[in-house]
Amino acid sequence: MAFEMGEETRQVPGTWDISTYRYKIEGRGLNLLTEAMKEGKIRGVRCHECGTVYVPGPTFCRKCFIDIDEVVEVKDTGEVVSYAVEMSNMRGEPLDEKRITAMIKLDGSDTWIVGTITDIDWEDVEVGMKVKSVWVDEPAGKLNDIDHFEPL
Amino acid sequence: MERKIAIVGQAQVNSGDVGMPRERLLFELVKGLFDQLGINRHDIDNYLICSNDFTTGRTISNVFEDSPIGAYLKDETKAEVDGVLATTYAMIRIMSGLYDTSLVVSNCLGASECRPYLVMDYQLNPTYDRQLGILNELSTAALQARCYMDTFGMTEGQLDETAARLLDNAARNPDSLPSNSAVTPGDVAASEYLYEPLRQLHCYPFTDGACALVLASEEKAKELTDTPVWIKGVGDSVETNYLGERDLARSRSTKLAGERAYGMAGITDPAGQIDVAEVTAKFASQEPIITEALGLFPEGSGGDVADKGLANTDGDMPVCPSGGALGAYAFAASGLVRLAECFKQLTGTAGDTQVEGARTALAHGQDGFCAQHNAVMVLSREEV
Amino acid sequence: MSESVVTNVVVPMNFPYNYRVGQYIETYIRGLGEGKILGIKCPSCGKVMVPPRKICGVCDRVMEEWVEVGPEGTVENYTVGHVRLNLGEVERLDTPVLLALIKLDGADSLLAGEVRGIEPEKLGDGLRVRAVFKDPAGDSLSDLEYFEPEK
Amino acid sequence: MRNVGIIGVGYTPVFVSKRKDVNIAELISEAVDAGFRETNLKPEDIDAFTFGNMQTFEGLNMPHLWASDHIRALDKPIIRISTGGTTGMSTLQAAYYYVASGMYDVVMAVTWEKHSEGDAQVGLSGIIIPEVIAMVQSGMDLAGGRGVGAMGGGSTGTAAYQAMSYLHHSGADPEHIDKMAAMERSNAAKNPYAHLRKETTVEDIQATPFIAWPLRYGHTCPTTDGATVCIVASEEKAAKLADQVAWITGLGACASDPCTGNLIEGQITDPAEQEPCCIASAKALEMAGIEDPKKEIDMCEMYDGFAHQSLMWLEKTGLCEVGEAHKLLDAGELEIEGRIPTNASGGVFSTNAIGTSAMNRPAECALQIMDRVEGGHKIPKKIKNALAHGWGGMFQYVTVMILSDTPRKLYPDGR
Repeated sequence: MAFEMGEETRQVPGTWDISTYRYKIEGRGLNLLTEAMKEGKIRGVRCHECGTVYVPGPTFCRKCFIDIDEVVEVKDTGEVVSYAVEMSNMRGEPLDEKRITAMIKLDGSDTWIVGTITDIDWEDVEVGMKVKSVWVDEPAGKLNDIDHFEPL
Repeated sequence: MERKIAIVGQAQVNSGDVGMPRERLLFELVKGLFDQLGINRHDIDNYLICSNDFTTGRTISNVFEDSPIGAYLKDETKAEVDGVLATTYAMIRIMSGLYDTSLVVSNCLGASECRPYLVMDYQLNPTYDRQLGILNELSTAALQARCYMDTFGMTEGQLDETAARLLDNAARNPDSLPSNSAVTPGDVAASEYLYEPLRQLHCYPFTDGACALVLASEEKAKELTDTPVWIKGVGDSVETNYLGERDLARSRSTKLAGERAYGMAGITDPAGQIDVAEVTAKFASQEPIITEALGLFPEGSGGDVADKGLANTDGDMPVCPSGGALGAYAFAASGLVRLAECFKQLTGTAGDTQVEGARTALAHGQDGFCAQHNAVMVLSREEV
Repeated sequence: MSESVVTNVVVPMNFPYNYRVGQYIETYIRGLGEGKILGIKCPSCGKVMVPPRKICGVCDRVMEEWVEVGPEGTVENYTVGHVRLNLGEVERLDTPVLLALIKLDGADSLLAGEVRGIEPEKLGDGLRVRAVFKDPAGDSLSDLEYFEPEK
Repeated sequence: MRNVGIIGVGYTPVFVSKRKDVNIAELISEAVDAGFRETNLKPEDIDAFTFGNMQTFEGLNMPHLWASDHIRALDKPIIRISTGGTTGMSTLQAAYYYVASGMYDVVMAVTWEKHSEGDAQVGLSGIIIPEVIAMVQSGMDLAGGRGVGAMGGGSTGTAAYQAMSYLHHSGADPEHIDKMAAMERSNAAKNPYAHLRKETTVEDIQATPFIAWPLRYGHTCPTTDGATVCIVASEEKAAKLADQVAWITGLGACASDPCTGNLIEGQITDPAEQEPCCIASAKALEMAGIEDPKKEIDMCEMYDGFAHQSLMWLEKTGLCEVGEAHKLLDAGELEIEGRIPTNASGGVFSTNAIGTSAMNRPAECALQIMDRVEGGHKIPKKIKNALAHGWGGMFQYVTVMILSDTPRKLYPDGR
């Protein structure tokens, strides 16, 4: 092309300092979930109008646009909605061990969560596959109380 | 205008700390407005979010705002500008004939979540002004104040009177921040200097605020309410970004924005035809500059207006009976609040801030340093 | 009514940016290093603007003619700052800082600058000032360090 | 309501990874100048401006205020639109409404991005960092990524999930993604305004490593510096200002919930489901009076940050049946000479200055309709109707526009 770029000019710095924000995040659904996980259970919120079950549970139903607060327990088994196999890190270097992570729709819920799947060769994972949660020995009310998922 | 558009409802929250996440705040605000109008989210066919990534502290700030305002699987877009201009865009979308109803929502947690002065720093030209660090929200406002006061002989005492009037108005407005009702010009004068001539009480307070309006076409508006407020004229205009090339004592862009809006609305004598004005003066010193550019007062009359109480709620030309931006100021939401306050005035629901017999109102919003970009909307109870 | 639970989150991060200044500010900064303040002249309205930029938006013209302005000029607007903003937070100053908009001799626009070496109450419109350059020059915008009253 | 058409497109002279010679305002002014040159208009002919970009990518709040002199917007109305990846088309849609409403006659839509001044990855992560931190406070294991505490998806994030879900539901093979990537890169090689301009084979793509199965490095888009403007006008004005107008005959936009997985609140949406795309496209097609998009749409420009996406969008916009897009690809129908040329320009996949990305889609359609394409990616057949698509947010926004060579027939009620 005829266009020639002009002479390079200097750079001057700038910043967007997000440490200056005091973010307020809705914690209700997460608290409900982590409290349940202490008991080895998974709980979300059900919309009493359309029946949609959200895990973690929001304070309102985005379909019906109403307040919702009916706490429901869902199963710790589920179905793979989709998955990916991580093969390199953020810098593009290959990972020593490939990691399978998946979007999993827990039985009884209408939403999906993300989890790792082990005990299966990555080439054998399939969308629609049934999986079950494998919990840590002593759940402490943390999101990683479910250590991973395995084929059912 | 080919299609008549009205504002049919408003809801607003202004607080020193709203104490809930943004998503919940928006849900309660919009749900409340829908309930008030007896509609649900499917009755709105066009959603417009007016928010800013730097006040929200995240990229694509509307990502988490759609569901809370009812826009799940709906036509939604975002204008990152002042609320008066965003509402203009919502109006234009209905005017196109493709929609009948529009919801405009804005929020900014300027008291509890972000730092408003820092948010303004991110607006500075990064290759020059931001590197030098001399100009900021307060120093530019002070230079503008000084320019007006020197040019037209307004005294600091008269500036204090202007601020005191606004703060006193705000104290009567339950939608404003709770403030000291006994604010006198003396109290203002006793507050500390920031950049001279501006003192603390001349400046907008940090506010958590959110506001929502529902707009509708003529047919829909009449279905939804007995008291639609018609949009008669709109206008906006931007001027140069280079502060050293602007006449800070006057607002060229406000004047042009006003002329556009007046032309549409058939206003030939603003001071005579407009019953109440809600302008966005982030600093008390901006009020005379903006109202004069809008032709509500003669040029340079800021001192006189303050002395004679001409802008009082019961004065010749009531300005900001709500308390304006000195009563509460939450960036983009603030422009919507100005419109909401006009809506209250024209529907006779402004309570202790009511201007008797108000039929025509003007709302003004601004963006940028020293109000570089201004938007004006003329509203009326009269359909024709 | 559903109850909200507020989780407060602070994110200890800042995002870095590097802005290319473009040919106009580049030339301006190089000029400062030589003790010169360079303005740019619009071929249409003839106005000389500092800081310089590519386009005169009023005339729709690309500006190419460089003009040396100052270093003396006249204060046209000013403020005495009793605070400074540090990441958006107001910090009170023990010694006020004096800011002015200065019309440099030969320029049509006003340049914002700090004024030193004068009592705050003596700062006023019409005051003649002169640019003071950093010595040695540091190859940045702050090579024009401040203004002081003309002697 | 009035008919509205694109009468001119202006690009920066090049789209490249780093424009080291100009600052942001100067970069934008180049596209504005090109827009004026293309249309022989002057600033006084423009009634209003719309303006868009992704502000956190450059750390600039309300950059239209800084740029107002450089884009010749002084004393004019201007509105800033920002909707993530869809920003470009949202900005053009705003210009459309401004004219369709009767408010203004000629409007310039300005979009840009100068990625080299910031870090797109950082900017994008800025969407959900507070939520991630809240998750970490609740025991999410960022480093190990265990159990429900996994962020998932690798460094391509949800795109890998989307690709996998798409492959499963469409019956396409991962090799189809390679093939699509090679085709689009090769199209870009013919387009002088594309960023990555290299004739590329399927083998070239397959030589790049996987980031997260099924996505490879060769499936991802670049980051680009560039700016684009589109000038739109009312029917009356357009007829006087351009020989051939690209009429905007249909438009749609739709939002869904953000695909953030287990962050804070459960998400309904499967990232490959893209219901907003179906809704927005159906609306735009109906408005344009198109009954059989498979036959009546002559070309399309899809927003494809990742190479699998154009195939998915073809199915979601209704330009082919579910499971059919990869067969069209195999049959050569998506190529420049094919039945439904898809991203003849090379797409976002080859040129990605984000603010412009969703505007370059309708802009490319307009150039084809107006017969003003520079370069070898000119589609040989006559284009009567084209579909342009934009995508953004957290996988949740879709905009669609139909462009045609003749103005739209208004509905009987005047709409």
